[in-house]
Amino acid sequence: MHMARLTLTGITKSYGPVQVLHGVDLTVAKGEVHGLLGENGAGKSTMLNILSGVIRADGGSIAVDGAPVTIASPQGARAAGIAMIHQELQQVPELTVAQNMYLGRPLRRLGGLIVDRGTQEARARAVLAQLDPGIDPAAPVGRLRVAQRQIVEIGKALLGNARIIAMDEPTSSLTPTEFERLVQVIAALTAQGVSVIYVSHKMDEVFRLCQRATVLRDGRRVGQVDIADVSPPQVIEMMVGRELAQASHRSFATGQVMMRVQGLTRGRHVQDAGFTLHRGEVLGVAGLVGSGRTELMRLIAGVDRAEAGTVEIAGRVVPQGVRARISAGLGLVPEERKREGIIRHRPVAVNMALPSMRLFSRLGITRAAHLNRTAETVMGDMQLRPLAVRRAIGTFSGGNQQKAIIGRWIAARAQILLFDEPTRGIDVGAKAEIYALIERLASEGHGIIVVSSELPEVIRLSDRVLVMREGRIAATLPGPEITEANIARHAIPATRP
Amino acid sequence: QDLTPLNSDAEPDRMDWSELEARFGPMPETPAGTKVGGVSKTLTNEYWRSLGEGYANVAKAEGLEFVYQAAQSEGDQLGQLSIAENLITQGFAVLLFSPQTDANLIPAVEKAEAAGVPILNVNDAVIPSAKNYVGNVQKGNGVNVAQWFIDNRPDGGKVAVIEGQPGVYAAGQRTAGFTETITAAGNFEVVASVPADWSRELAFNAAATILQQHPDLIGFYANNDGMALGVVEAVKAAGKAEQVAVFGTDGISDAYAAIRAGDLTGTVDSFPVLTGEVALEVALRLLAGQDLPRVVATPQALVTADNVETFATSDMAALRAALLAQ
Amino acid sequence: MTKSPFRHLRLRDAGTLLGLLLIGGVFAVLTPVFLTAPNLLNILQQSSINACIALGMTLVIISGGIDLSVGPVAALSAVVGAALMVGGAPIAVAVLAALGVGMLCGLMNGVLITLGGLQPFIVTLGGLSLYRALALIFTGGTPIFGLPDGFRALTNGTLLGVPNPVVVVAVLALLAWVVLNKTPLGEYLMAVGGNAEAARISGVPVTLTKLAAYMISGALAAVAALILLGRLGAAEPTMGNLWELDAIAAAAIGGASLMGGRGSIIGTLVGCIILGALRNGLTLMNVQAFYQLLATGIIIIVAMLIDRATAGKEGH
Amino acid sequence: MTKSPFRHLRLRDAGTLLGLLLIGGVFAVLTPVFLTAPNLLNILQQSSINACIALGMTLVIISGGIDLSVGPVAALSAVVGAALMVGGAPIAVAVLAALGVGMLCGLMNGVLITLGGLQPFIVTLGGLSLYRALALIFTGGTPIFGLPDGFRALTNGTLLGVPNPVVVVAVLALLAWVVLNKTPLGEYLMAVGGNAEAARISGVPVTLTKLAAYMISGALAAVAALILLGRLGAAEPTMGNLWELDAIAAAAIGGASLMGGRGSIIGTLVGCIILGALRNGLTLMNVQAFYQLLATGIIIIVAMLIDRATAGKEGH
Ligand SMILES: Nc1ncnc2c1ncn2[C@@H]1O[C@H](COP(=O)(O)OP(=O)(O)OP(=O)(O)O)[C@@H](O)[C@H]1O
Ligand SMILES: Nc1ncnc2c1ncn2[C@@H]1O[C@H](COP(=O)(O)OP(=O)(O)OP(=O)(O)O)[C@@H](O)[C@H]1O
Ligand SMILES: [Mg+2]
Ligand SMILES: [Mg+2]
Repeated sequence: MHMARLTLTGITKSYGPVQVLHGVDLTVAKGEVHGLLGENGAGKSTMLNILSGVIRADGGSIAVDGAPVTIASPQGARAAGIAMIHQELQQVPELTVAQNMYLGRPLRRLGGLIVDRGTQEARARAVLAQLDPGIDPAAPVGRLRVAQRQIVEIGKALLGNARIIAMDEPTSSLTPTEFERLVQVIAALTAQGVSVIYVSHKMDEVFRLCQRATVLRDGRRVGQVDIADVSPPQVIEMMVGRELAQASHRSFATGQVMMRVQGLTRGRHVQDAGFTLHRGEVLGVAGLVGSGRTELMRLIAGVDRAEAGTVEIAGRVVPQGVRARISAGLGLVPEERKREGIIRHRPVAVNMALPSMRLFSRLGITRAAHLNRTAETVMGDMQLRPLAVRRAIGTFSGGNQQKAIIGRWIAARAQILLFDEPTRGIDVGAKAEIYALIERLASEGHGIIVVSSELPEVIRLSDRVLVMREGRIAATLPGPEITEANIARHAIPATRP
Repeated sequence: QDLTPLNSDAEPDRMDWSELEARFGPMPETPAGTKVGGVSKTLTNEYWRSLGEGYANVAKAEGLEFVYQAAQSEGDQLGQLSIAENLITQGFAVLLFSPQTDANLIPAVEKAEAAGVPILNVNDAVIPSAKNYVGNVQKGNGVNVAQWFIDNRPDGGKVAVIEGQPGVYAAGQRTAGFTETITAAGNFEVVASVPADWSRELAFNAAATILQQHPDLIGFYANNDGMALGVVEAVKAAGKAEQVAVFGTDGISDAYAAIRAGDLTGTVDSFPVLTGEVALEVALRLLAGQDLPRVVATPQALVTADNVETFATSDMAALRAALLAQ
Repeated sequence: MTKSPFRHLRLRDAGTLLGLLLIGGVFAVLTPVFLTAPNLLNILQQSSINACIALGMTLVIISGGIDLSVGPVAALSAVVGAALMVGGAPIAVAVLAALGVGMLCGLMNGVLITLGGLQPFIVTLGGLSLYRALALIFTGGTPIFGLPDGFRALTNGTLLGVPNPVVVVAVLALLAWVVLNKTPLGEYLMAVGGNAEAARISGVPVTLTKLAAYMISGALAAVAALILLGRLGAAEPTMGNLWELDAIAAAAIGGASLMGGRGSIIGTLVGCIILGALRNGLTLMNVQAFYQLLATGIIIIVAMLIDRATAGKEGH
Repeated sequence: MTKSPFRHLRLRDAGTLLGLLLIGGVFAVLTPVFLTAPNLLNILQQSSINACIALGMTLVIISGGIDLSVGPVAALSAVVGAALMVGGAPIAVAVLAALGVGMLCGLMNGVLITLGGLQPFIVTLGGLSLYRALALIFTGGTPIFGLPDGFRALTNGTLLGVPNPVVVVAVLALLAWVVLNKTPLGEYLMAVGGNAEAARISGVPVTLTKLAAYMISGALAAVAALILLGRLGAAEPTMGNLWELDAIAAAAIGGASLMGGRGSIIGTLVGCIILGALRNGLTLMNVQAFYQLLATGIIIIVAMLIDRATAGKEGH
């Protein structure tokens, strides 16, 4: 290898008394895709945020192409040729796709006074065409679906001719097809000498894309590996410090109907959806982005109002509305954790207890001790790290936030759990824990629906799979028929619009 | 002990300020260094600053220690109550209150009574339980202006009223005095009577709108001078300065200037500096044990171009003489 | 077991308290009367009405809203209650009616905000005119005098030397503290203000929670009105002018975030006392009205800066 | 190429316009003078001051803030400008000084909000007292009279029959529209108000953007002050009382979200005209004071409900 494109040396960072990075080194070569791996909370995002000027390191140095640089702001990072795709979507919903892509550095005309929207949109369209030609650069970004918004974020990083692009879980809501397009884009970039730092919890992606990887654990560098020389289990062992057992699908499904959904409809998004869910069953829901899976979950959970159709639980039609559905034993783990899931400033325990405050209060008074004890039990079970249930949830890593939201429904003793992309942004260790948890819940007689864009996950977990296409349930695949090919065949529309 | 609730405009136990000396003799001696205090509505309005000036004149002449405080803004009722209460504990011999509303200083009055500090209600809002009141007849302001129209515009015509803040005692009384008197004359019609909340800008806007609708209007009566000056500008902007007579109330210095300039037809001056002097004199007489009537009415006069120079004097002695000669 | 949520509360409130101590210290040095027991009681008594309003305001602000209509709601409750008493109704009936009027106004605000989907600022701005107009129309603009002595005795009495209004507000503050920190409703208020969408998906009764906040605010406005009614012995339709600004200032000084989700009862109380002490101290020093206004503006900003500097240590 | 952002804008503004047409229609039926050309010009002229303030307020609100201090800032600018003119300074100098004062006040608000990290509501609430106090102290509380005729002619003239203030505000509105919709600053304002964190991470100069918003608001307050100065011929230190509420109401009626990120110049202008038409119509009908207050409250809420009903169709 030639001179390193990027060298970070001895990076340290503390939040108050908590040190989250302990002198981490990272070296990325020119034209390399370099993986940055670690469990939730290992410090990956913190490293990249320091690199991209969003936060300041307490110590350490950064060099680009051998020359030391000081990165004090996002503009500084950009000037040093560094672009970043953030883990959480960082967009202004009211502005257009192109405006968001050029946010903070608009193209100008008329002596710099006026934003050159025409050119911005043309260039944005050109970049997006490689990833998803269906995105209209003039549409407000708030109108796009999560996956499209993530593609917009990727497009934004590609705009500025950066020498180094840091990608923090860029594919957390992308489908395999979109991932393939991203692979091609990255290949073209590296061919031009651009270096990519790639953060992902998906091992197959890392092994597909990266040449080398740096592994972090608890804010310390555990080591650097050449991907060609290692196997996924070895890397995982480095990340978690122990070996993870691989498990295969186990079924606990019974013949007893728990929930019957009939004719559920809302506009074009979901049309005439009907199915049954059995006690102990895990029902997967697959489909392309925008096929209406999220909307179906929201209709069942009562978050959105259905125009037609019924949800029947234990033989009784449950009226619309979240509260009615929750009382009937339903619980939704939503897709957008930050926007729909957490109350940032409140402790984990309270976030967990929200739907079940009745269980945690007596005579109108909250039983704080009981609540905290339950939270510690439930969250301890789910390996919340750190196990500090009275700390504000906003200070936890994304994976740990997700655990708290799942814990919410366990504490509420929901009988039917709807998981919408339950492992998005969650590390391998936690993922295995969540799979085990889903199986445990099924074995205890819960009914479970899992929406996921990761086919291996759907296949690994499901007893049956619904495939959605353009708002309709296109197929119901029983156990033996659950294969990637079958799912893809039903998911893709005959003629794409 | 049980007093009937005070109505300053109608109280039978009253006298005019001009008779003070004749009926009760010259000012009694007050021990030098006696502490007296005034709590007034606001200092953002010249009227209340002038009242304080009147207090200060007497305080200085008599060698008293004098404190004058006001709320931070007009309408700050609780703020004024706090100020009044805070002063009571400070060892004042007498306090002069000009309350924001009829009721907002009642607790302070009661506290003062308990502490043995006599209270004098000076002008504007009327504390029903006040033992003594000094001030002008609010209704009289409006009556004076209406009388001018009846005398000077014998053919009658359309007139309009620009009111102060809805619900304020002085605004209601002034409007009622004007409207009742002029309507009784028969040939006048009050075509509009709308609030402008003591604001010059809102008065301007209201007057412009009214002139639009009633191009043949012959006069405006505004509940205070600030609003009247706004009306004047609207009348000038509409090119109707000749046709429309504009009257204010209070007699602030800007109103005098506008009368001299021929912009404002007139104002009802209630001579705040003189009122202040009379008020503190009354307070000191009460301190000395004189048994004055419950209400002492202070002077008030319609000021127009005809008599503006007579009243535009800062020499209080001359002013007293002029008023007494009326 | 870590105690961080508690430490969090204490640190924020400590910042506000520090502000109070600073202001108190300055006045104590400048005017000897300031620190005497009667004057301190005086400050508490004068702050009690604002505190009563500010308690409700704090809950509303925590729920992500704002209530600009508290003053006129107080006026409307006062005139209705007073009219009943003067008309011969038993005191208890009149008090309940006043509270009912306050809660009804709060309900109306809440319904427009939740079911109507309007912004709280603009709904209660409309209410500011609407309720004031109703109070004026109800009374024809004139105050209602002649309240029964039995009623006035309630607010003018003392308990162990402490004026009853202070006692009442202290009890209400304790209740508000319990509601906010120890009941499901408190959690719901913070959840709704912190992230309404997440709260809704978690099954929090968002509409009811907001309605409760505005109704509590309305009821507390009525309580403030009753306290003042007793003290004044008269109900004025113009009562409550500018109360909303004082209450919001107190809540903000006490650490409430106008974005919702955060606020503290203790902080708000301290905020009220800061404002009361300020007014008291400036009067004692015989500061002229314009300079009092100046000092008020400066102190509000400085208090916020102190609070902010303390809060900064928490890493917010 | 779809035009969705435009359609979006138009639909919102259409809702506000519908509200205006409804109110206008009612008044046109009730009083014949309402729809005459001079009266309509009159409404525009009377709305121009509020419109001027509301333009700045809209930008501040879009940036996620609020400016309660506009009235006192206007007063301070007015008295400084007037004092200079009366003292013999050239008109241009006085006008620039007034604008400078407005921008300085805005800068101070902005600095406390950005660098001080304080909440806009509370900073400008402090400013509300502070700047008012300065204006009162500067003048001793007395209005300043005797402005040169040359200056007054500027605001009292007409251009092609349209009063100059209306022309000035129309030009300013056009500028504000261009700034908001066509310039980087406009994008930054939307970004900062829509998602401050995303804006910061993307390198939007968040601090400068907010400073700009508050300084523009201050400058426009000064312009409004100058217009009023010319019309009334006097600079009052009490000028601008409650202007902030009118301006916020206009912006909100026009579709601005007090949570930031959304607002429309056209909507705000229509909102101002709604409020102006309301006041004008009620005066023409000689509605009694208390009922004017009642009508104002009801109309604000009804206008918002109409707006909301129209906006609802967009699926927001
Ligand atoms: N603002 C903050 N205040 C306190 N602690 C923080 C803050 N931000 C991050 N942390 C902590 O820093 C540690 C590292 O977080 P970081 O987001 O870098 O993890 P990560 O490796 O990106 O995890 P994930 O895979 O879940 O995204 C975590 O323990 C997290 O709780
Ligand atoms: N807020 C919204 N406004 C307009 N259309 C929406 C909105 N939310 C969803 N849709 C539309 O509803 C349809 C179904 O979207 P949904 O999010 O349910 O799909 P999904 O399969 O879950 O995809 P994703 O992986 O993006 O979550 C899509 O066509 C989408 O464009
Ligand atoms: Mg991360
Ligand atoms: Mg989805």
